[in-house]
Amino acid sequence: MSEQRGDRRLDHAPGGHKEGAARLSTYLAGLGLALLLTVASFALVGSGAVWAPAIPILLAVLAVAQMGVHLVFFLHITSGPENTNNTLALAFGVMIVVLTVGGTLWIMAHLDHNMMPVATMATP
Amino acid sequence: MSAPRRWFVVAPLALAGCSAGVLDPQGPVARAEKQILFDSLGAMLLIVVPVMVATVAFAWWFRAGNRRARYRPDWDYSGKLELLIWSVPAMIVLFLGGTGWVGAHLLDPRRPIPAKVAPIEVQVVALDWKWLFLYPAQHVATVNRLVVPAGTPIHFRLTSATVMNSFFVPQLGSQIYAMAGMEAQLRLAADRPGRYPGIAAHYSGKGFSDMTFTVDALPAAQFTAWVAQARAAPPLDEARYRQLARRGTVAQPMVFGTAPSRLFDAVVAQRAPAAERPRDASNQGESDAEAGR
Amino acid sequence: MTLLGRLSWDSIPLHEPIVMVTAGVLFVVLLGTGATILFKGWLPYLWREWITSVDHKRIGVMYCLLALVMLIRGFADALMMRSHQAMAVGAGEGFLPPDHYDQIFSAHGTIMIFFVAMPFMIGLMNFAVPLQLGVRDVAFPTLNSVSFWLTATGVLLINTSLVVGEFARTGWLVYPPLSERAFSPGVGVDYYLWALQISGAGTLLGGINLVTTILKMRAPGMRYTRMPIFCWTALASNLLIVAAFPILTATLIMLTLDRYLGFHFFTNEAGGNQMLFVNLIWAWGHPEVYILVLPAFGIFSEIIATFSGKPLFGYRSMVLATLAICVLSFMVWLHHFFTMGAGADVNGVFGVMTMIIAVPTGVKVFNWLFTMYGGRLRFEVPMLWAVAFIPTFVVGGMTGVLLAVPPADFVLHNSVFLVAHFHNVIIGGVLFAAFAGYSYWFPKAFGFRLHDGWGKAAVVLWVSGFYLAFMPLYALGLMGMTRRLQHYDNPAWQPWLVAAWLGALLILGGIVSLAMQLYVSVRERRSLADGTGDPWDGRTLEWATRSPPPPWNFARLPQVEGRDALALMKRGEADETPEPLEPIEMPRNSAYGFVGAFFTYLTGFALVWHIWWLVVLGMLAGFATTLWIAWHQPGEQEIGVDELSALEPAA
Amino acid sequence: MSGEIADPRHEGDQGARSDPPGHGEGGPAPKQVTVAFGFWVFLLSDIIMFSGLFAAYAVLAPNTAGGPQGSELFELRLVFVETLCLLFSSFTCGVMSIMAVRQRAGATYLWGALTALLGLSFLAIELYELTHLVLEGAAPTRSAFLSALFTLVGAHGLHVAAGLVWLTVMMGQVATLGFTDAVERRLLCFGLYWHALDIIWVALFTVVYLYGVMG
Ligand code: HEO
Ligand code: HEM
Ligand SMILES: [Cu+2]
Repeated sequence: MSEQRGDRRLDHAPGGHKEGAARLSTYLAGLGLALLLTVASFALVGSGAVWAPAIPILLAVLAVAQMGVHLVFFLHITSGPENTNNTLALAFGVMIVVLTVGGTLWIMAHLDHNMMPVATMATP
Repeated sequence: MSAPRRWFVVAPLALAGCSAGVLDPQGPVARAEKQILFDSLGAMLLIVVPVMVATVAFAWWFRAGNRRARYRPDWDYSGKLELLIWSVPAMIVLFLGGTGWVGAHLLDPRRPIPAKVAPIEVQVVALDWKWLFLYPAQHVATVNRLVVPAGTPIHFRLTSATVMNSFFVPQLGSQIYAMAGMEAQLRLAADRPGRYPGIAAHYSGKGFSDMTFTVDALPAAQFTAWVAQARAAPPLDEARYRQLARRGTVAQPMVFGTAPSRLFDAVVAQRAPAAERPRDASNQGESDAEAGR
Repeated sequence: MTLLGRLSWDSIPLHEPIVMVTAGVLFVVLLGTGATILFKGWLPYLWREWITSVDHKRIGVMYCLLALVMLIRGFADALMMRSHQAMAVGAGEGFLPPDHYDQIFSAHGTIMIFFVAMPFMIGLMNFAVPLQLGVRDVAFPTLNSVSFWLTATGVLLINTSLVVGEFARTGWLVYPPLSERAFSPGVGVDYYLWALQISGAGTLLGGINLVTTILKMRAPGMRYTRMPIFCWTALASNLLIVAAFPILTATLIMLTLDRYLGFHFFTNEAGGNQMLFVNLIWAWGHPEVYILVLPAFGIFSEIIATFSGKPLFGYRSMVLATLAICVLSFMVWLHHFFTMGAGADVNGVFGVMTMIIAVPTGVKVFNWLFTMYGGRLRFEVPMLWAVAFIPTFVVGGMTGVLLAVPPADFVLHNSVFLVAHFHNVIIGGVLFAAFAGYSYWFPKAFGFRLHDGWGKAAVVLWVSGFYLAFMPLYALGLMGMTRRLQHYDNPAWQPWLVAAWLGALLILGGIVSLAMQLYVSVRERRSLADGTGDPWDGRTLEWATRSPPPPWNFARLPQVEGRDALALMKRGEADETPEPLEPIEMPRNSAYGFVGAFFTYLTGFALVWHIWWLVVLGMLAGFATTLWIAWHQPGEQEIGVDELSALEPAA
Repeated sequence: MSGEIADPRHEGDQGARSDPPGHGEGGPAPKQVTVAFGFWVFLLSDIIMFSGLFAAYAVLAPNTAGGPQGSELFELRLVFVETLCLLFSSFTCGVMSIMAVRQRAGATYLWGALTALLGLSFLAIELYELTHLVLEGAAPTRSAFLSALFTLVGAHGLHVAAGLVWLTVMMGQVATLGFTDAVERRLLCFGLYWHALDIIWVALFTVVYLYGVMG
């Protein structure tokens, strides 16, 4: 039966609790940070605190930060060796998301631009 | 409806073999594209042919029965060879990539063709299953027959009043999609007078195979004469347009003496009169409104 | 009639003789098979050993069988198209009206990609990967069965469309707005959508399963750098499945919403954007072709190394090339719509990215060549497929790169040159690999080899038939012939199309040879039997166990000491102090996959025909089955040491 | 992180091999790890599915076809409450997981119920918002923008609803089967799922609502 099992010190399930990560304090810290970031995001919109054109950028930064908080504090994704596979899988997923969303936006922006009726554009 | 038996049948089959295609370019765009095609092919053959020869040679020489071949059961790495097999394809790709990049820019469908004469503008509307050509300066319109002056760049503006399609005259070069609510641009030119087949290159449903047209490139003087003659034809009014927009093919090319000047823009803006479409026939799977041909 | 939604007697195409004859034959065959099974009392055996099996080997075999059957269906379509086009010139109308012809090429493309190439590759991966990894099964055996039966459900649904209703007439990638309700009001596109969603879900789950298996379930000592190259390509392929199929799911959901609820994602009206569909479908579609070809590369790598009697040349660059292709395949999808007008910069970037894929692919080709170099080549049937593959695939790859040069694509796009390109890579690459893998692993799966003569006949006929059927299309493409033409007027094309038709007939011979090979081999299984478990002098772990392998594959998990683990053991370089046997746990059979798929089929069918009460019922039943399983999962069964040593002669 | 809570059920199966296990070196990983990892991969694929919907939304958002725009429709106050519901439910779900690992059934039910309640509130608000839109004439059939909006928000909402069903089933499983290995694994997966939904929501409220109101 033993070959069905390995050493959990070296291989870690995502979100797994076995290593004492399951401490209330972790979740509390995560909750606090996430709350902070959420409130900041909502407060930012419509406030004059930041130069308006930079708000979307700041919002994106806050969102990414909050996703990171969730990953680390709720899903217990770390950079430790026991987490390599989980982190690599995540990196792969993020790469695909970035490529498809980024690629789509880039392509569609050009298509839309080029297909705009000539009447509204100054083309020779 | 019987399909139009186009000029092919009548015209002498002199060009048969490799006729009327990409291999027989009749304009600057098509010529450049054919050249690029063969350059690329040549560059790749430089490596592809040796690969094929090597496959056969290795397979033959190292067959188990050949006692003269040296068996090297442990040879599975060579740094020099590794370098070679990464770098040689990379160099070819560098050449092809460069060509592709430059070509994509110089032969961009939107890019004006340098010429001494001013381009003429033709507006193209893809319908089910026919092509409507509008000449905004000449005010005439045609269906399934595109008449242009030879040696003059043509500036196409293309859209569709129905599904997606692709406008393509193989001997003149680049095709481009025609899509509803959008306006594509394409610039081509015919070097000399002649008759070139044009096709719908993107499948669009039942009548797609018959959605062909001819391009007549005429000497400039004859083109003017043709326009004058075409003016005498009946106008493209709303009723006729509605009829054209209906699904179905047309047997013969058509000419219209006048056309509404903003028709193309109306089609792009999706404000043109539309033909009725088949509605969801609730009790059967098959429900095209009419017979295709 | 509302009780049956859109379904009525008119839905059955009684007026179409070709369809009805086909359906009749199909029905008789099915009935005959069913009757034989019942009459001979095979049903309990089938139920126990196959239908409810969660054994990766059995499931792999069923995938391959499914693919072979659907290959016949897909090829029948192809032959009809080839015969039709050979005569549909000028006044000759051929024998298929546009309505029917358009369904045929759509069905052919869909079936060949989703229900032939995919299940074949998945089946071979399912069969061989756990064996090569030296483990007992995949990570989630029950889920594996679910995956298979979902795929089978898709197959059943798409074949239902043959007799009840119609199939899509929109091409295999259902571009809107043609596929929107306004232009395709029938049920054809709906069959397409649900068949693909259901089988796609199966594929995705299978992909997750194999990724997990390869990353988490390897024999002791099987480091990444020791994994057989087929496992690497399987990993890359399944990563692509996991990454690409969700995009397909999302895209099809959007089209479904357009069609069913009047949304406006891709319609001509209300701001819909058809270009978005094209963009998204290719964001899945391009990776899809590498999902198919990567395992093919892996199969050839194993075969060429085995029959050359050498380790694979350049293992590390092979792995690197595989991973490079895996990542690059997500950066090139625009090359399928250069002519939509995204502009020079976008076209240029995606053109160059596409060509870059030729570099790692070329590296692979050279590595195969140098594996052969200095080898002692045995030309068994799998090796013949491999040797035919290299030059064929290289030609197809070359024309692919040609299409990746934007100005060249401007004149070749949508022509039959493109059709020739992808058949060249798919048949010459994927299908040849499928056949090669099939003849390579068949003795492992069943304990006897496939007949040699018929196998060689299949190679010769397929290869020559392929060249005759598809080389003319390159010429025709350059002559300006578009794809999907139901008829044409240029008489100069006809000779080429007749040649292509003859090629298709040769391929028919190849298919018949494959069928004969199977028949003859089963009949002569005694003389073809292989008692060693290692008929080819293999190098990887699947050959270390007997044939057919026991359900647990290995009585004790092999201890892996290096790459080509079995070759090392044969040399005596691995230390072979057998550890004592230990009891093992094996998953029990489960009917969940089959029963769940049955309800899924009902739901899918009901969705196609708008039979809403059945939709609800089917979904509830499926949910109830899942609940039942959640409480009654059979768990594992332990096989004790005594039993094991009794069953394992060699242990 | 050193092992603090050694799980009693798994004791004794370490060190059976002399090789250091992990990453396949020492043979197949334990079931809990494979299940959670497999589920993790599934979640990533689900996120990629959402990325397709997000991309579509981003492309179609300007295509209002003369209909209402986001800035005219969105009610940030409601969205903020929704967000809080989901965020707190993530927290309660985490606590539930802790209780489950400690095999404390009562506490598991309690925190599970809280999670469900918060999830339900989220759904209720969302449903209210969407019906409100439809009644205002901003139905998904009105424009491509609204189609994409309803699909994206709806897909997330459906995921939440499915999660609630799953959670209910899991409570039933704890009650009837107790904390078996299988139940524990499923609870672990549920936790992953629930947290992942929250991550998607972060992207969603930012891209759809916050960007939306800014016009
Ligand atoms: C298994 C399937 C498969 C595979 C492996 C490929 C491989 C490739 N494909 Fe193809 N394709 C496939 C299946 C399809 N392709 C298509 C369409 C298609 C198009 C769009 C054309 C158009 O619509 O106008 C392009 C540009 C390519 C390019 C390529 C390239 C560059 C490769 C490369 O991966 C090939 C790399 C291999 C090479 C190059 C040979 C070996 C290399 C050597 C020997 C090294 C030296 C060579 C060089 C430096 C050139 N493909 C379509 C059309 C779908 C449709 O529209 O319906 C399908 C189905
Ligand atoms: C076995 C021999 C085969 C023959 C003779 C054959 C023949 C054909 C023909 C005649 C067409 C239509 C071409 C056109 O549009 O004019 C076609 C299309 C297609 N084939 Fe094949 N084919 C074969 C095998 C395969 C295989 C194995 C696959 C994939 C795994 C495949 C995938 C496709 C696809 C995707 C299309 C495009 C369908 C469309 O236009 O929507 N084919 N094939
Ligand atoms: Cu591609």
